[in-house]
Amino acid sequence: MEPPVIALEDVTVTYRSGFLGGTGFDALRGVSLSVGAGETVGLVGESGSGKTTLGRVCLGLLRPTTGSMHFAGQPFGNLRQRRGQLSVVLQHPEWALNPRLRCGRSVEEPLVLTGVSAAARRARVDEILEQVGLDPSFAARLPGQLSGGQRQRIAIARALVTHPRFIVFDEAVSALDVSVQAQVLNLIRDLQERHGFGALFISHDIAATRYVSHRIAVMLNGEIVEDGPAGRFYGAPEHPYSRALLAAV
Amino acid sequence: MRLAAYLLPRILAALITLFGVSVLVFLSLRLLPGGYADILLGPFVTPEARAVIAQRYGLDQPLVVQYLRWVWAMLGGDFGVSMVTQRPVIAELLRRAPVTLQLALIALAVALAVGYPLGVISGVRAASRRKRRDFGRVVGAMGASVPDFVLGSVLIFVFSVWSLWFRVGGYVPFGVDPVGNLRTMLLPGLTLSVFGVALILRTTRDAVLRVMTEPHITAAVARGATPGAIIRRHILRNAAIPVVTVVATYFGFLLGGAVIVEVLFSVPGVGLYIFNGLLNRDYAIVQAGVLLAAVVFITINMLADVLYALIDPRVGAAR
Amino acid sequence: MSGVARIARRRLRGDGLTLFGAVSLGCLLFLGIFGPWLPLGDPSRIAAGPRLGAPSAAFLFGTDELGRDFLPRVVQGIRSTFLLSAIAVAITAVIGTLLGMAAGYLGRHTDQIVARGADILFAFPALVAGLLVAAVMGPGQASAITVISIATLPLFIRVVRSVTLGVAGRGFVTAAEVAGASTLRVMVVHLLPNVMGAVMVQLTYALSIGMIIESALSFLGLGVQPPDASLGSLLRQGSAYLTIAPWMVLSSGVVLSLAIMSVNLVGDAARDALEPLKGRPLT
Amino acid sequence: MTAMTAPLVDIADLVIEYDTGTRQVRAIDGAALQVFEDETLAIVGESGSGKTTLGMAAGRLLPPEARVLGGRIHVADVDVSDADDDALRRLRHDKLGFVFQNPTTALDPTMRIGRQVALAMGGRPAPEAIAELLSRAELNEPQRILRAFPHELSGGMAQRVVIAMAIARSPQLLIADEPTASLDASIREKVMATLGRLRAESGASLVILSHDLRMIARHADRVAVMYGGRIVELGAVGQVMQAPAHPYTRALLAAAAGNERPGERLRPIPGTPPILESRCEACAYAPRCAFRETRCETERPEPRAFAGREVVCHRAEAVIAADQSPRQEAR
Repeated sequence: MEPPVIALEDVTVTYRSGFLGGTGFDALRGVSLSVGAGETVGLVGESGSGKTTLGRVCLGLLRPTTGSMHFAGQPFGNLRQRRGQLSVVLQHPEWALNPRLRCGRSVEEPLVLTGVSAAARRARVDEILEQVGLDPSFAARLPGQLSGGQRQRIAIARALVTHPRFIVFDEAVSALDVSVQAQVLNLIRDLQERHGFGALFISHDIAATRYVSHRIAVMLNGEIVEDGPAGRFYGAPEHPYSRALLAAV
Repeated sequence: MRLAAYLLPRILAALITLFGVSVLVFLSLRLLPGGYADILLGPFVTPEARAVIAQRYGLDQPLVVQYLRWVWAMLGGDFGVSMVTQRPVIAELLRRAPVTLQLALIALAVALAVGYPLGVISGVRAASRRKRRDFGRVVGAMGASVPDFVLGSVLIFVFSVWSLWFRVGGYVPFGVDPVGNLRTMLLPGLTLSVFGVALILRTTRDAVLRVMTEPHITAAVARGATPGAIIRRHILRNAAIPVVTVVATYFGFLLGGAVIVEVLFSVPGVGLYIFNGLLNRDYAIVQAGVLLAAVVFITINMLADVLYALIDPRVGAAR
Repeated sequence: MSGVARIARRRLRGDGLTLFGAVSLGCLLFLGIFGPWLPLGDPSRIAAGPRLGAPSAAFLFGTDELGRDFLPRVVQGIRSTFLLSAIAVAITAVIGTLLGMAAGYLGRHTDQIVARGADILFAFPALVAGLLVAAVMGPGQASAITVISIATLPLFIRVVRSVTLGVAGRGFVTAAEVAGASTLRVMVVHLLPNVMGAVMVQLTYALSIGMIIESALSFLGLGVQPPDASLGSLLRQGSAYLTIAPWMVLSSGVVLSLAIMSVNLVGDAARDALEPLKGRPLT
Repeated sequence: MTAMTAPLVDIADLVIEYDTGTRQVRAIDGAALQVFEDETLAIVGESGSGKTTLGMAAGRLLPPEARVLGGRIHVADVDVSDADDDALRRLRHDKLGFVFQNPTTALDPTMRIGRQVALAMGGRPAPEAIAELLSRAELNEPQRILRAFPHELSGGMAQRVVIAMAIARSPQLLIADEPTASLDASIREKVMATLGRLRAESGASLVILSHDLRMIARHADRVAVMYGGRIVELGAVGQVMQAPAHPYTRALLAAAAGNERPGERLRPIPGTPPILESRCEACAYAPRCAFRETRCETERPEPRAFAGREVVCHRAEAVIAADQSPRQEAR
C-alpha cells in the first residue's frame, strides 16, 4: 500500500516563552495524523486550539519538539528538498499575493524555484489559470485589480502549478462571501479529483470543512479529540466538543 | 509581576546599550593615529610627559585592560582631568549641569504646554472637518523646519536692536537673581522649545487621528457620549502613549540642541563646556561629556518605558 | 501609473500647503543642481561689490565682508547642503534598509544584534555625537556625513524592521517559503518592494534631519570649511556681522528653513498617501 | 407581527453614496425598511450589499465620506438625517444600543471594564449594579471582570461586555453588526442566545446585520435580504428561507455550505456582485439571474407584496413555482 503523503506520529510542539525561556507552553500534544494521496483531511477547532501550529508543522515551517514526521514514507528533511512537492493557500485574500508582482509572476514562482524553463512556465501558467477558472489574461494583472475570490483563485493556481503532492488550506475560504466560498470549495474538490493531491483543510467553519473533506479531525487544546469520516459530521459526532461545533451550523 | 517581566529585559537591554556606548566612546579616541597621549597633551609633547601619561593611563597595556581600567576609574568617579584647568572633568560637568537642565526644562515645559493641547485640538478638528489644511499642519511644518540656530540668530538680532526685557549673555544663577536669570534663560529656552512644540504637536495630532479611527471611539459616539467626554475619557489617554516615547526622544534633541543654543546665547552650560573643550583640544572633556549625555539619554528612555507601561495596560501582557 | 498621477493631482488641488512645499522644493533643487551654470555671478569673486553692502538691485542678497556677492554664495550653499545631506542619507538608507529587513525577517539573534546596535547609535544625541566625531575625524564634510548617518541609521532600521515584521507575516511570504524560496529571494522579491514605500517616506524625514545636522555642524564650524559654502557655514559667517549686516543671516536662514520645510511637507504628503489617517467625527 | 403600531424604525427611499477619493460608489440605492416593536429583524447580504451602511445610517454613524443623498430615516419618531447633534445624541443615548463585530476593538484598551460599563450606564452606578448588569449578560465572576482590561478577556467575554453596555440603558432598538462573526464557532450560539434573551426580557427590537443565513434562521423573526443596495426580499424567516421568492435569496441558500446533504454539490452564484456608481435602472441582480428576461435588464423592479412578503423582482412568481420540490430543510 502506498504510504500516506504526510504522516505525523506523536508530535508535540512546545513554545518557550518568558524571560530566559522559563515557562513552556504545549501548542500540540501527542498529535498523530496522516493524509493520504487524493484525500482531504479537515482540521477544525477554535482559535488557539493548535490548528495553525499543526498546519505549520505539516508545511515544514515549524519543527516538532518531539515526535516524527514523514513525507511520502521518507523523513521530511528540509523545505529545499521538498520544492514543488507541497504548497499552501492562506486566509486573507488581500495578503495572499505580493501586491508588487503581476499575478503571472506570482503563479510561476514555484516553477522558477524548481528550475522550469521560461517557455514551459508560460504554458503551464496559462493552463493552470484556466483550470482555476480564470482567463490567462489575468497573468498580466496586479493583485490590486482583483476581487477577493479572484485572488484566492490565483493563490490556488500558485499552489497547484507544480503538481504538488500535498497542499495545506489554512482558513482558505473563511474571508470569502457565501457565494464565492461555494465557488472556491467546488474548485478545490474538482482540482483534487483531477490532480490527486493530499490536502489538509484547516478551518473553524465545520460546514465548509465537511463539504470538502473526506475525513475530519477535531482539535481542542492542542490535542485531536475526534478523527473520523466527514459523513459522521452530518449526523452525530462522538465527542461533545464536536457536537458543540455542529450546533452552530 | 507583569511590570517586572516587562522591565527586566529592558533594563538588560539598556545596560547592553550603555556598554556599547562606552566601548564606542573609548575606542573612538584610543584608536586615533598619533595615540592617546598626543590627544591628551596636544601637539607639544615632551617625551617625559608622554611617559608620564602612558604610565598614568596604562597605555602600554592591551586595549581590553585599558578599557576595564577606564570603566573602573569612572565607576570610582574619575572621568579624567581637564588639560586646561587641571581639574576633574566630572566636577566641572556637574557644576554646569543645572544650567543645561534648566534650559531643557524650560524648553520641555513650553513644548508640552503648547504642543500637546494644540495637537489634540488640531487632531480632533482634522478628523471632524475632513480638512487636510489646518493650523496643526502649518505650525507643525514650520516649527520642525526652522533650525534653532537660525531662530536664535534672528532673536539675538531682534533683541539687540530692541533690547526690551531680555538679555543675551551675562548668565546669573537662579538662586542669586531669579529675575536676572530668567532674563537670560528664557530666550534660549524658547528657541530650544520651538522644535519641541512642532514635534509634540505633530505626534499628538497623528496619535489623536489614529485613536479616532478605532472602533471604540465609534462605539462611544454610538452610546451618545458628548465630544468633550469622548476626548477626555477615551482620546487623551490613548493618544498620550506615542507622545511619551517622543518626549524621551526630544530629550536627546535637547541635549544636542543645548550645545548650539548655549554657544549662541553664551549660556555657561554643559554644551558650551564640551564645545569649548573640543576647540581647546581638551578631549577628556569631550569624552566624558558625550558619555554623560548618552547615559542621561538612556536613563530618560528607560523612564519613558516605565511611564509607557503605566499608561498602556496592554504593555507586557502576553500576546 | 496614471491612477497614481490622478490621485496626486487630486490631493494637490485641495492642499495648498503640499503644493507650496513641492513647488519650493522643485525651485531649490533646480537652483542647487543648475546653480553653477546660471548667470548669478561668481560666488568666490572678492570685491565684486562693496564690503558688507546692503541688498540692492545689483546684489539682491547684499555682499559679505570680502565684498563677495551673497546671492551666488547662497545658491552654492543650497547645493552643498542638499548634496551633503542627500549623500549621507542615501548611504544610510541602503544600509538601514538592509539591516532593518534582516532584523525583521530573520528575527532571533540577528534581530537582537541589529536592535541593540540601533539602540547604541540612537543613544548619542546627534550634535553631541557630532562633537565626538569632530574630535576624532577633525572638522569637515566626512564628519558631517558620519554624524548624519549616526543620527538617521537607527530611524531607518526601526521603521524598516517594523514594516518588515508586518509584511513577513503575510500569506505570500509564507507561500514562497513553502515553495522553497531562499531567504535572499524572499527578501529581494517579496519584502524589499513592499517596504520601499516606508523607506521613501523615511528618506524625506531623514533628509530634513540631515540638512539640520549638516547646517548645525557647519554653523559651529565643524562641518563644511571655507572657502566652500553651505547654508550653515554662511550663517556662521553672517552671525559675526549680525548687527551690522543682518541680511547675511536672514537670507541664508530663510532659505535654509524653506529648504527643510519643503522637504518636510513633501514627506508629510508621501506619508499621508501611504497611510491615510481618517479619524471619525465625534458627532 | 405588530403591524398595527407605528414602526420603531421607518426607512424609505434611502440613497447613500461613498466618495472613495477616485469615484462615487452607491452603497444604498433606494432601500425601504420598517422595524416594529419587540421583534428581531435580520438583514442579510454579502459584503458590499449595503447592510452595514443601512445599520449605521439608523444611528447616523456613517463615516464622513458617506453622503445621504435622499430618503427618510425615522427612528423612534426622530428624523435621524435632519436631527441636530443634541437630539441625535439623546436618541443614541436613550433609545439605541449598538453591538459591533469585533468586541476587543470596540472597548477602550486603556480603561478597566468596570469603568467602561459604568460610563455606558450613566451616572455613578454602584459596583453591585455594574456586577449585576454583567451577570445579566451571563458573565460569570463579574467582580473579576470589572477589574480586567479588555485585552485580558476572551472574545466571547468581551462581546458579552459589549452587549451588557448596549442594553445598559434599556434601549428600544438594538443594532448588532455581525455580532458573532469574530467569535469561535463553539460559543457563537451561546452569545446569540444571550443577546436574544436580553432583547426579549427588555422588549426592545433587535436588528442583526449578518451574512450567516443559518444563524439568522435560528434567531430572527423576519429577514431582509439585501442585494445591490436594496432590500430585495423581506418577510418572515420561515417563509423566506423555505420558499424564497427572490432568485438571489434562492441562489444564496443553494450556495451556502451547511444545508447540503452528504455528497450533494453546492451551487455557486455565477458572476460577481455589482458595484453601483449611480441609480440602477434595471434589476441589479439580472446579470447573474437564472430567471431573467428582457424587462429585468431594462426596467427597475419596485417593491411589491407577494406570497406574504415584500419582494423586488419581476419574476417572483416563477421563482416560487420553480421551488416546489427541493430545499425543505433550511431548518
